[in-house]
Parts: sequence; C-alpha cells; structure tokens
Amino acid sequence: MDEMIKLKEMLNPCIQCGTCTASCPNEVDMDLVPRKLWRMVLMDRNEAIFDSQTFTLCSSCYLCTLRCPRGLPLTAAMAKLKAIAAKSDLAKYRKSTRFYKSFMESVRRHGRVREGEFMALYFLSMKNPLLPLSFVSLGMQMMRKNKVAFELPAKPGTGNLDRLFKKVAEIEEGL
Amino acid sequence: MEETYEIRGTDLLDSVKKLLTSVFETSSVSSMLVPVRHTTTHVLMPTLVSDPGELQRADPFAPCFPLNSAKLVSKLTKKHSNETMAAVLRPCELRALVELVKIKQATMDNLITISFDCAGAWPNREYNQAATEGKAKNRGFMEQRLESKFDDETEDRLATSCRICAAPFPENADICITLLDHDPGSIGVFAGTDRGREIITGLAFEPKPLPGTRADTVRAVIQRKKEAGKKVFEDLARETATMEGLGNYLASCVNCYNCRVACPVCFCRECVFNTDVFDYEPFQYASWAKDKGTLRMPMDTVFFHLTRMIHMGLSCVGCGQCSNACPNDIRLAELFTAVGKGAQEGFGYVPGKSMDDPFPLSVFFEDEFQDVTGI
Amino acid sequence: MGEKQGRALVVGAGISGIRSALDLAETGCDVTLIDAAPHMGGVLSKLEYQFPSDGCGMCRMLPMADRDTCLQACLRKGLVHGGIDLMLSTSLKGLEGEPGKYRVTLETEPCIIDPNLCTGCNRCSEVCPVTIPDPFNQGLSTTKAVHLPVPHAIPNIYTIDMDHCTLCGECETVCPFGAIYLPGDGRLELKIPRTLVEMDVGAVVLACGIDYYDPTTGINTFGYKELKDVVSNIELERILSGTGPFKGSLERPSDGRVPSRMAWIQCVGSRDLEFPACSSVCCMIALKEAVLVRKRSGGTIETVIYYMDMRCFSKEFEAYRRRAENKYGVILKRARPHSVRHDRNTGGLWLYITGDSGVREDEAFDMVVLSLGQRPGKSVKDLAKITGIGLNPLGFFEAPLSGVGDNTGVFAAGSASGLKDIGESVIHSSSASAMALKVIHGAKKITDEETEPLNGFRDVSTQVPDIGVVLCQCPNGPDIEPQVKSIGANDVHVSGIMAMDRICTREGWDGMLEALAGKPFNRILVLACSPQLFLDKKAAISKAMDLDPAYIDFADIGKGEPLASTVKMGLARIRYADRLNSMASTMVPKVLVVGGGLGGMTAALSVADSGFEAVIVEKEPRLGGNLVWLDKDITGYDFGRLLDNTCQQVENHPGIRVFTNAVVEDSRGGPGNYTTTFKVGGNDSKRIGHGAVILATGGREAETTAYGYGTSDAVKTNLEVEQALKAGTMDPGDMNVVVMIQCVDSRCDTREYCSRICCKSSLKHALEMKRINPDLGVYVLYREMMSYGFSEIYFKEARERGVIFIRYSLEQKPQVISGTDGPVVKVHEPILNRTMEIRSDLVVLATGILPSAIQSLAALFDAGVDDYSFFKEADSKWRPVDAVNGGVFACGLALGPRDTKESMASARAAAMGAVRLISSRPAGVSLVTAGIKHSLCILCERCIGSCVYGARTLDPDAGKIRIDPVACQGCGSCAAVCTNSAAFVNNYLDQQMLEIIDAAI
Amino acid sequence: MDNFEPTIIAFVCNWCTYTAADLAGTSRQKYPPNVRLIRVMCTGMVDPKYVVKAFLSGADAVLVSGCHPGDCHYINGNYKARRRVRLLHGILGRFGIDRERLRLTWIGASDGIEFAKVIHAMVAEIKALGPAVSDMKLVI
Repeated sequence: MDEMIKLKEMLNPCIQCGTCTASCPNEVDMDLVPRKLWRMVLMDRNEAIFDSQTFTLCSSCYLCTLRCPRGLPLTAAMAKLKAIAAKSDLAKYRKSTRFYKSFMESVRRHGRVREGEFMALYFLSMKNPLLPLSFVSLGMQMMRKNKVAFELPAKPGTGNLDRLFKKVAEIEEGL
Repeated sequence: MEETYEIRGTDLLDSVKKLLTSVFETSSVSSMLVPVRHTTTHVLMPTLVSDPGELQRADPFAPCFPLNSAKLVSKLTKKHSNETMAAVLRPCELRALVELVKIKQATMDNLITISFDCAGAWPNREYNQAATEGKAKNRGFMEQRLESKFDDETEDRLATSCRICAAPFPENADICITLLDHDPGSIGVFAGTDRGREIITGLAFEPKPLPGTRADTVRAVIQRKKEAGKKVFEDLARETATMEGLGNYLASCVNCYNCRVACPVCFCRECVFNTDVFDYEPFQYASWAKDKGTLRMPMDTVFFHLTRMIHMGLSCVGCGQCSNACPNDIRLAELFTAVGKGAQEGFGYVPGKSMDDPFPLSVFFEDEFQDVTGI
Repeated sequence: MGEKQGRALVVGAGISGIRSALDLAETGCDVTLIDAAPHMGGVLSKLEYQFPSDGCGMCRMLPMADRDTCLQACLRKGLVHGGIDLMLSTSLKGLEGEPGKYRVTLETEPCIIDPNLCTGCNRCSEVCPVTIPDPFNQGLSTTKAVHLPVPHAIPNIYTIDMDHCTLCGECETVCPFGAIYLPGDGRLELKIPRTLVEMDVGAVVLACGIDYYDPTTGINTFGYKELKDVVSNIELERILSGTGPFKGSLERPSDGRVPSRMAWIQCVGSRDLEFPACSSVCCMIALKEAVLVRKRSGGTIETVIYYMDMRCFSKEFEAYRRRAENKYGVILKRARPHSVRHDRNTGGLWLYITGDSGVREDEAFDMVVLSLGQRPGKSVKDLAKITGIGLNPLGFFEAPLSGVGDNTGVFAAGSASGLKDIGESVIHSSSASAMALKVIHGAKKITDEETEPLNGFRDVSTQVPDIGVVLCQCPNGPDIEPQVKSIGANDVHVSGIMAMDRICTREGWDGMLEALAGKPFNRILVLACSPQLFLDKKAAISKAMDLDPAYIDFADIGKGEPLASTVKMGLARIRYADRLNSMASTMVPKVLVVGGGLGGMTAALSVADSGFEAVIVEKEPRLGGNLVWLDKDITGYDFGRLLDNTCQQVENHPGIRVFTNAVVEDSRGGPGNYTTTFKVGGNDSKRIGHGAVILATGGREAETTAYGYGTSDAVKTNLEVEQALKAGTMDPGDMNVVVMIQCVDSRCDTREYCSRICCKSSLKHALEMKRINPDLGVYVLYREMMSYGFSEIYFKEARERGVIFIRYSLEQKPQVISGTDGPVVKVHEPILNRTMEIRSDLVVLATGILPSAIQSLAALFDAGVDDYSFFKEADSKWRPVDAVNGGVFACGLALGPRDTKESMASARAAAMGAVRLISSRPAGVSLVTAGIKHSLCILCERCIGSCVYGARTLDPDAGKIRIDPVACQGCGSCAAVCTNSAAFVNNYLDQQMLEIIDAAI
Repeated sequence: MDNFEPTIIAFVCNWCTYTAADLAGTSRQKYPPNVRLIRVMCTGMVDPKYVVKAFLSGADAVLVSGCHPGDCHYINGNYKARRRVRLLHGILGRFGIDRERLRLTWIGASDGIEFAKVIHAMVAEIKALGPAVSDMKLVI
C-alpha cells in the first residue's frame, strides 16, 4: 500500500512519547490509543491498524497536532487513515465510510446536507433493508427537535460544488 | 583448631627455659630479649641474651615490671637487620609493640614474639622495696597465682593496671605460652601467627590439647578483672567528672614528663611540650598572671595530660608504667586506661590487636560518624 | 605566574571564563576578563549544589603551583588574581586586526554608584522606596531598586536598577560616602560615564555561556508563570539556597507550604520542534535536585521525574542515577506529560500523562519543576558579528574539530558552543585557552621586561618582630584608638600605632601609604572592616614599605567581635608571619606524554605550541591509536585526513620528540620535577626529566560474548562495522534488515557506566547504511538513546529516514537466535506490548569502551584509577583532567569514554594544565606551605599518609621526610596528625595558633 | 547566671564557613558577638590541642566548622576533622565538657543564614548550660 508508506514517512520522526494520547479527548473510547496506532504504522502492522476503530473516532480537534513535540501532522494522519479505509472500502468501516460518503454526496448535490436524501443514500448504499429500522428512534428524537428538515429549501447552490469536489479529488489523487 | 603442645619440665621456669632454648636452637635466633635476674639484687631487667646458656637466669614470670619492653624492641628493630631476634613480652608489651610497628617505630619482620599468661606485677616501688629487703617473691609467685587461678590474696598487691587488666592472655604472639590449668610445672604452647606455626612445628614438642577447663578459667579471670576495672573506673569518673576534678586529680603534677617517657606508645623524639611551641616569652607569663590574677606554675599541666590523652589514648595498652614513673604518685594509669578505653571504643579500635587495624586518626570513611555533626 | 606573554581578552566571567582567565594568567599572559553583568560567576553564582558531588568545591580551580598570585578565598566571592584585570558591566564592542595582534574595543556601562567609594553599608537600600523582584532569586523574592546584585561577592558594590528607579534621591542623600550620583536634576553627566577602552590583545576567548528557554514564549501547556507552583529548575535551585527567597527552606511559592509530591518535567524546550537538540545536562540536574529534595526532607517529599530518555552519559552519572533511585528513592517515570492544570479543590497541580500501556496515568502533585532547555546566550549573535566566528544552525558558536588550518585568534569556551556540565565546560574552556595561548605565544614579542625579582625586599626574616599597627578610624564608629593603644602598650613587639581616616576610600588609602612609606616596621597589621576588600592591595603597602607582603596582614574589626580580641588575635598572627624560602624548587620545562593516539598527539602539539618541549612515548610502532581504524564522524568529517594532518604536524614540530615501541618503566619525583625512565624497542633504556606528565593511553572497544557474538559472522561489533564500511567490504545494498543492539554489557552490573559514544556511533552507521540503501530496514534496540547535545539532531534524522527504534529493558533483553537466513532478533516492543521477531542480515553490537590498563602506570606518578579503571581525576567538575597532586594529567579515553572532538578538547585541557604548572616561576613557595623540623621528627610517617597531594615523601637514604613545596597546598593535615609539631604549616604554626586562641578569650 | 555571656571559639575553614560568616555579615544576618572566629585553612588542620587550649583558656564552647562532605577544598580535610572531633568528644566528655560544647558543623559558602542560626542556637544553649569551667585558674 503506497498510501501507507507515505503515511509512515509522515510519522517517521515519532518518538512514542504519548503526548498525542494524553491530549486526545476521545482516547478513552479508542481500542488502540494514538501512541500505539502510530507505532503500528511505523512497524507496518497494517492489519492491526485496519482492525481498529481508532481513526474513525478522531474528531479532528487538533490537540495532538498542537502538542506533538515533533510537530507531526497527527490529525492529518488520522484523516489519511480514514481516507485509505474509505478508498479500500473495507467492510469493517463501511458503516462509517458510506455514511460519510452519503453525507458528502448530499452536500455536493445541494451545497448543504439534506437529511432525508442523505439518509436515503446511506440506506441504499448499505443494501440492508433492516438498517433504517435501527435509526427510527434517533430519527424520531431529531424530528421532535426540528433537527430534520423535510421541506426542500431553495437551491441557490445546487451543482456549484461540483467544481470544488473535483478539485479536491484531483489534489487527493496527487497526494 | 590451632595445634597445641605441652612442655613438661621440672618446674615452670624449667619448662619455659626448655622452650626458649629450643627456639634459640632451631630458629636461627641470634639473640633473645627476656627478663633476666642479675646477680646482686632480685631486680629483673630485660636483657638481650645471645648465649642460650645464659637463659638459665631468665625469669619472665616474676612480679617485676620495671619498664615496658616495647620501647626496647623499638630500639632494637627500628632499622632493618638481617638477624633474627626473639622477645619474651607480657601481653601488654606485645600490644604496645604492635602499635609502635604501625607508626614505623619498630618492625616485626625479623622478630619472633613470645608471650604468656600474665599474672601481673607489683608496682615498681613496692617491688624494689621488697627486693631491697630480700622479700621479693620471684620464684613461686607465678606458681601461687596459678594455683589460685589468678584469684589469690596477692591480687591486691598487684599494680592497679595489672589488677584491672582484662587482656592478660597472649593472643597474637608468634609463640603463645599457656600456664593456667596445666599440671604443675608444665606449660602449653600454641602459635598465634603463621610464622609461629612454622616455628613450633619445627620444635618437636608433644602435641597435646590445652586443658579442657582452661577456656572457662580464662573467661572467669577476665570477668573478674573487668569487674575490678569497672569499680576503679567508676570511682575515677566521679572524681574527674569536671575539668576542676581533673585539675585536682593532677594537682601535684610538676611537668617532669616522666609519664610520657615511661609510656611505650608515647613515641615522639621530643614531647611537643618541650619544644618551642610552649617556650613562652617572659612577658607572656607576666601578662597572663595580670589577666587572671594568679598563674599556677609550672603552667600547662592539665593541658599536657589532655594532649597526651589525645595523642596516645587510642593506643594506650593499659600497661600502667605511667603510674610507676610518676614521682608524685598521681594515679595516671587508671586515668589514661579509662580515657584510652573510651576513646578506643568510640572507633571500635583495639590497640595492639592486629596490624591490619589502621590507627583511627590515619583513616576515615565518607559515611561514618554522622552523629558527630549532630548534637 | 610564568614568563611574560601577551595579553588575552576573556569575554564572560562565569565558570568557563574564570577557567580560561586563570589558565592564561598562570601561564604568564595578562588577562582582561570582562562580563556584561555587574558581578562575576555567571549562572553558577546561583547554583550551590552541583552534580555529581551535590556540593561546590569551585575553589579547587584556583592555582596550585603559585598560590599567592591569587586570593585564597571562596571563588563564589570572586576572583582576585595578580594577572587578571576584571572589568564588570563591560562588553566587547569591536575587534580589528589579526590573530596575535587584535585591537579590541570594550564598553563599560556607566556607574551610578562609585565602586571606589561604596563600602556596602546598605543604607541606600534601607531608604529606597522602590521594591522590585529580585533578579538574583529569579523574581521569587523582592529587593530594592538599589541593591546588591549578588549577596556574597567581593567587592560587593550596590547597583541601581534604572528601569525601576524613580530618581527620588533618597539614597543619594543618605549615602555617608557620597558614592551615589543619580542622573537628572539637570545633571546630564554621570560621575562615571559610559566608557570605551581600546586595548591590544593577542587572542580572545568567548565564554559568554548560554540562556535558558522561556516557556512563556511557547504554547506553555505547563502553565509556567501562570501557576505559581510551576517553577523552572533554576528557580528551584534558588529556593533550595540559603540566600534564596525562602532562606533555604523548601516551600511552595503559592502558599509557603512544604510540598509533599514534586514532579520534574524534562525536555521543556529541548528535543522539540523549536529546538531539536538535547540540552545535555538537565537529566542530571533533575536527578540532583530530586536527590537534594529527598535528602533535605528526610525522604518525606515524594519526587518523580518524567523523562523521555534519562541521559546519564558521563562515566559516573549512571551510578548517580542508580543511587538516586535505589538509595534516595527518586522515582523515574518514562512519560511526557503534555500539560499541567491547577486543581481548584486541592490547590494542587494535575499532570496529564499517558504511560507505556497507553492508559492515562494522570497524577496530582503540589509542585512541578520544569527542566528548561538551553538557548544561545543573548550576546552570541553580536559577538559572532564582531569576531567573525561562525554560528551553527541553532545559534551557538561553532566549535571547530581542531585548530588545524583555522586562521583565527578567537575561540569559544565552555557552554557558548552548546550547554555542557561543569566538568565539560572546564575542559572546553582550558581547550580554548590552550588554543589562545598558541596564538599569543606565536605572536610574542621578545621583550627585555624584567620580571619582578622574587623576594627583592629587605630581609626581615631574622629580625625580632617590630609591628606597626594601622587603624582605620571610621567617622561613623566609636573612637577606638585609645583601646588599641593600650593593647599595643602591653605587647612588647608593637612599636607604632597609626590611626588613619577611612582607608576604605581612595584618599584614606593613599594617605596611609604615604604615612607608612619609609617606616622601619617589619610587620604591618591593618585594622579595618571587611579586610577581604583590601587583600589585593597588600602589594601597594609592600611597595611603599619595601616589605615582603608575607609580613602584612589585615584584621577585620567590622565583625562585631570585641575589639580587644580582634586586635590581640591579629597581633598574635602577624607576630609569627614568615616566609619559607629554603625550599625553592625548579620546574622542568618539559612534558611527558604517554600514548601517541589522537589525544596524546593533540596534547603534545598543544604543549609544544606553547613553547615547551613535549616527549611522546608510544608503545605501538606507529602513532594514531584508535584513529587508525576510524572512518568518519557523524557529521561526515574525515578522520583519515585528521590522522594524517596530526601525525605530520607532530613529526615536523621542533618541540616534539616521539619514541615509538616505547614503554614507561619507572618514575621518581613530583609535580614540576619528575625523572622517568622508559624502554625503547625492548631494551634501550632512556631517562628524561620532565615537569608534568599527560597520560593519553586511550582505550578500546570492549570484547563481548553476548548475543551470539563469535558464533556467527552476521553478529558484529560497532568497530567491525566501522572498519568494514571504511574498507568497503560491507555493502548495505546487499542487505534487507540490520539490527543494532545498544548497551551491550553496559549500564548493568557487568559494567556500570555508559560509554557515551556508542549511540552516536550506531546513529552514524544507521544513517550511513540508509544513505547507501534507503530500503534497508534498520532497527536500533536501545535503553536510552544517549544522543546528547547536537547529536540529537541525528537521532531525529535517523527516525525521519525510517530507522526504527525499539526500547528494551534490562529485565527483557533482546535475544539473538541463529536462523537459517541469518539471525533472528526477538525483542519486546513496549508500546505495542508484544514480542517481535526481526529476521536480520546483520546484528551490530554496541559493546562500549574499556580503558587501557593504566593502574600501575598511574601509580608510578602517584595518581590512581577510578572504580571503572579509568584515570581518577582530582574532581570531575573543577579539575576534570588532573590528578590530585597537580602534576599528572590525562585525556581522551584514558579519562573516560568520549568522542574524538571531546578527546581533543580534553587533550588540550590536559596540555593546558601541564603548561600552567611548568610555566610557574621557580621558588614560588607559597606563604601557607608545610615544613618540617627534622630534629623533632621521628619518622612515624603519619604525615605522609595524611597528605592527599603526595607532597610528603620519605627520603630513605637521608632518613628524612621531604616536602614538595609545589605539590603542598598548605591544608595542614600533616601538622594536625603530627604529635609534636615536627610537621608544621607556615603561618599556621602551633605556637601562633595557641596564642591566637589565648588572645581570643 | 542571667548575665552570663558565653565565649565561643569558632575554628572556621577559609573556604566555606569563613565565607558564610562573611556573608552573614554582609547580608546583615546579625549573630551574637559571643563568637570569636579563628580562620584556618581547613578544618583538617585543627589540631585537637587547639580545642583543648580553648577550653583551658576559658572558652565556654568550641565550634569547628568547615565545608560540606565532598566540598572540601583539600578533598577530604573535613572527614579527618570529623574523626578528631569524635575523639575529643570521647575524651573531653569524660571531664564534663559535653558534646554540646564542642560542635562540628558543615556550613557551605552560601549558608550565611545557616551560620547565623548555628551561632544563635549555640549561644542560647550554652547560656542555659552555664560556663564550661568555673574555677580553673588554681589547678591548671
């Protein structure tokens, strides 16, 4: 995996001090704490890395990047792992990568998210007829709080994001 | 267990002379320092004997102790010599000698030391008085002492130092002679050193274990003497509990320095109190007298004794010659033995015990005596 | 002091500057020592306890051979040396010319308080209404705007902080001596304005030290300056000091409570993005501070040090660490806390930490100490511009590997080229002074200037004491003249008493000299307050009276003791004042260097470049030692070229003689005068006389049988890899995986010390292999990476290039198992907490350094070896290259593990030490020197045993004790063990002391 | 007894304690005038007879003070001093000169406050103990 080699190069200077872990607000929920995760990257333990949920839990708060004594781009490295996982469409992460993809697709189409469409795209992509049922309770709560808009808003931005998304894809290609 | 031997002569002196003669003959000894009775008086003086035949008049056991022979051995061995010498020494003399060796005032390289169960001695003055009156008890003294296991009425006649000496038995002499608990007239011999072992095994005496009762007897003697010492020291401590008390104790001192001349471990060529350090200018005396109102003369007597305690206290072997030497009968032996004992205990040092124990003021360790800097 | 040389300028009067100034002054240079601060001492004036002895001992740097040239007093007070002009508040502003002939411009800050008038009476400070944070205590306590810069210095002149002074004029009014001239009130001119001085110097030594990182300039997650109980390590040193903010009691700054748990955070401002180097000394400082706290508190305060790598890389430091942990109970935790937060409920501090396991291990403390990293000194940039000396990328002075081909007369000393501990600073300062001396010596103009004839004074040694008493009458004090007169009347030796008005002032002083001139007294006693202030003025009285300074003394009447005692004690002391002139000795101007490796050659060159002869005795058939097999250093510097250059210089130098295949057999004599025999080629015995000896006997890579070494060709040592890479017989391109194992048989019970250079060697090899084969997998199994100082940059680079570093512990050492495809290394990875198996093509063992066996050689010269069989230095901090007796020096690996650059510095330092000794003037018997009265001596030899300097020996032929007046330092141990005062110390005679005691009461 | 002002002889080493005493002076840490400083190069040069002389001349207490262990200018003079003071404690203690009256302390160059403290404490304690030797002039 070329992507992993690139990631490794990003992280080579790591001294395993653990500052990233101590800084991380989500560290308690991670099965592999960042310190171990980075060590595994350096040790080429890709299977173990993609057996873990750690990077999907990164909320990109940037505390680790801020505090890393080596100044390593750790948040970016988390994002990179997410991207690799998404690109390789690994089963373990489908739930989160497709959720993310569906979200972005909706955004691309309309310039903002349309909750209904977004969820519909997600359910479709997961090809699991029972999946919507698991969201019923959350959906109800959100609706009660007016968090889900059903009416279609005006579409001033429709299609305008295509160029942006294309550009990002190009950049990512080049990375 | 050290191999022991027995020598049986007609009497004690005969046995010991047998031993000394065979040491002479078999160990290429060129001369031997031993107390010898001289013709006119009963006084015995350490004598350097080179003719073994002259040993007939040797008598190491009499209660006569005119001086500590360690000083003589120092004179005899200070410079290296190829001739082997032997010396018959009381245990306290041997201890003093070891101290002198440590400060390079003697060597034991070519010296065979011989020591024995010491029954003690009378104060010099008393012995001399008795000798003059023909009552000096040379022959028979040791026999009587042995018979009573060192616990007869003559104990009281001993010099105080001997009475309270808790180490009257030979330990680290090359050749150690045991007397207590042997059959009358016979003596035991064992080696206190490797060199001694070499010599003794060459002497062809009968190996025989020491009398089984000896260990207990020795223990009892030491115990008794320790108790006697305790009482003496307690009285002394009361008397000299203050500097004033010490001053009174030493009140009749005239700075003759005889005590330090007699002391075997006072080794200075000239005492510091005889040097220009204490050579005051006349105006200074006048000025002190003026300052204090009075000036006791001669000056610095307490200073002298305290300094001597500092200089030799750690090496004091308790031989008691200082008391013998004092013209004014100051009980110096008790004082110096007590002070010395305390000082020695403070450093876990036993003078004369071993050449391997360094003099306490010549060494130090980083993590020791930390209480000194506390209160 | 030696024969007159030229003048040197030393910039910075901290410990390094003092060392350099003393080096140069003792070898006869005139030295101008400047410091921008109003006091000397640098950062060490604030530090009282320094590892590894946890005490001071700075005074051991003072000259040993010619002691009277220098004030014999605590160096913390200051340095007063006849050959050193000290200029405080002064900076270097300009430098022109060429090596050997520079013209420098020095600028001195204006003085508001006249140092010639201020007597340090403190009245100004008492009335000053402005309170400021005391800079001496890092702001932890307050002082006044007019204050003493350091409490213990002499001369101690008050200064005014003009940034805070309100110019109220109170101090000016109250000063009894008119010493204060405040600007303002239309007075534009200061009494003593800013002054510029130009002078000619042959060479310049830059010893301007370093600065420390200020956490408030960064993200400051530790809350420095925001949380009161978060202090820097220097602040803690001040807190522990008796002159500190809490008078030496350990308290939390926030509430004055004694802390119960203290944490140290290492690498604050080091080994990070802003500063990628290691600061080298903070680990030991933290250990020392924790030990001090444990000792002080009787073990009641818990101390935890959070570290990344505990770098105890000098030879006795690992033992120190063990003691700290095992004896004193200092807790070491490998973790990097990321922030410190205040706990409102408890008032304590929380450290946020993740342990190896990945679990959060946050802990509460009530005091946190930040080990601040180094930064270049403030003046470094300016000085670099002025002198043209280069700076490295981090802004420190470049310290060139050798003087070879460097056309400069400006040298960086001590920490100015990177933070060093005291021992290393002292070594690098002496190294700089050696290079400066070479330049000065090379440029020396032969002058006919007569050196002052020694003891050219009227001979009073046999005269009866005839004491003149000078009494300083203070206008503020009581009239003491009558009392002194009445005491004098009772002393037959006092023949004159002169009361003078305030000799602490210039006028008073001159008046006194005038009054004394031509007086017949043969002893002078001056009664004044703070007499230390006048000690360097003895020479003036001596000149005015044609009287040897030995017969002039001062008594302090300002201490508050009864006047009568002080006067009588002073009279008793001066009455016996004397000089021992009978024991004049000669210095043989030649140095023997044993060992012809890089260290020996460098030392010999340094000696010879100073104008003295050096003789190298090398046991091998050729010069070079370990340099022969070394390839390059980590920076790529070619050792082959260094070897060729050095050998060539040695062979061509007229001042150096070389004997190869030669072995030292015997030596006699002492410092200044040795006679040594050595055998050349097995039978040809030669004898030379020399004044000093340098042991440059080197060391070697330790042998090992660990990790299957010797059973497989794939297991090699660092040395073998170096040789193979140099010879081209090893091609990393053919390999896939290399594993390097550090600390083989080192830092464990087999061999306690760290060999210091193996980590750097392994980094060097790893980088070199990666350069040749970027795809090569390189694993370095280490316990602590000792990449101290700037070599940390290579540690970082190695990681960046993909070298994998795996930490192992003594409990779980790696295992090397022979496999069909080469050795397999099993090692436990602590972060992942699992055992890894690395199949490798090559296993490289870092086996450490062993010294050559020098015990018997050292013993020949009355020197010794330490617990590890390296040369035993007198003091690892203050006298790091010399033996106690002052005539034997060592350098390079003989001294302890060090790299080539450090070896060369130590070699120059050793040469400097030797030159210091042999260039001192003969017959310089110092005033306080031991003697012996043979008529009283009975040769008990206790004095010989008591002398740590080996100054006393038994002359068996004469049957007398001999004293070497050069080696003797006048400590008096001999006199105290001598029961009848046959051994004595001049000017501390028994009769004198007894009289003083008598007079005191 | 209330008016008793003890005299204390202090043998201070030239390097550390003397500097501390000086520092106590300059930093205005007043210490009582009962102490007489006798500067010696090293505590290792303090001959026990100096201490004896001090007491015999009328000192009420003697202080020997030098560098902290490890700091001695002369490498180890202070350790040698410690053994001598121990010997003196053993000998003088027997004659009523208790160890309160003969003290050995380590006072570093920067410990001006410590020096003043030690002197203060010592003066107070010796005042409470009373004179060392009440009437010696007729016997010494």
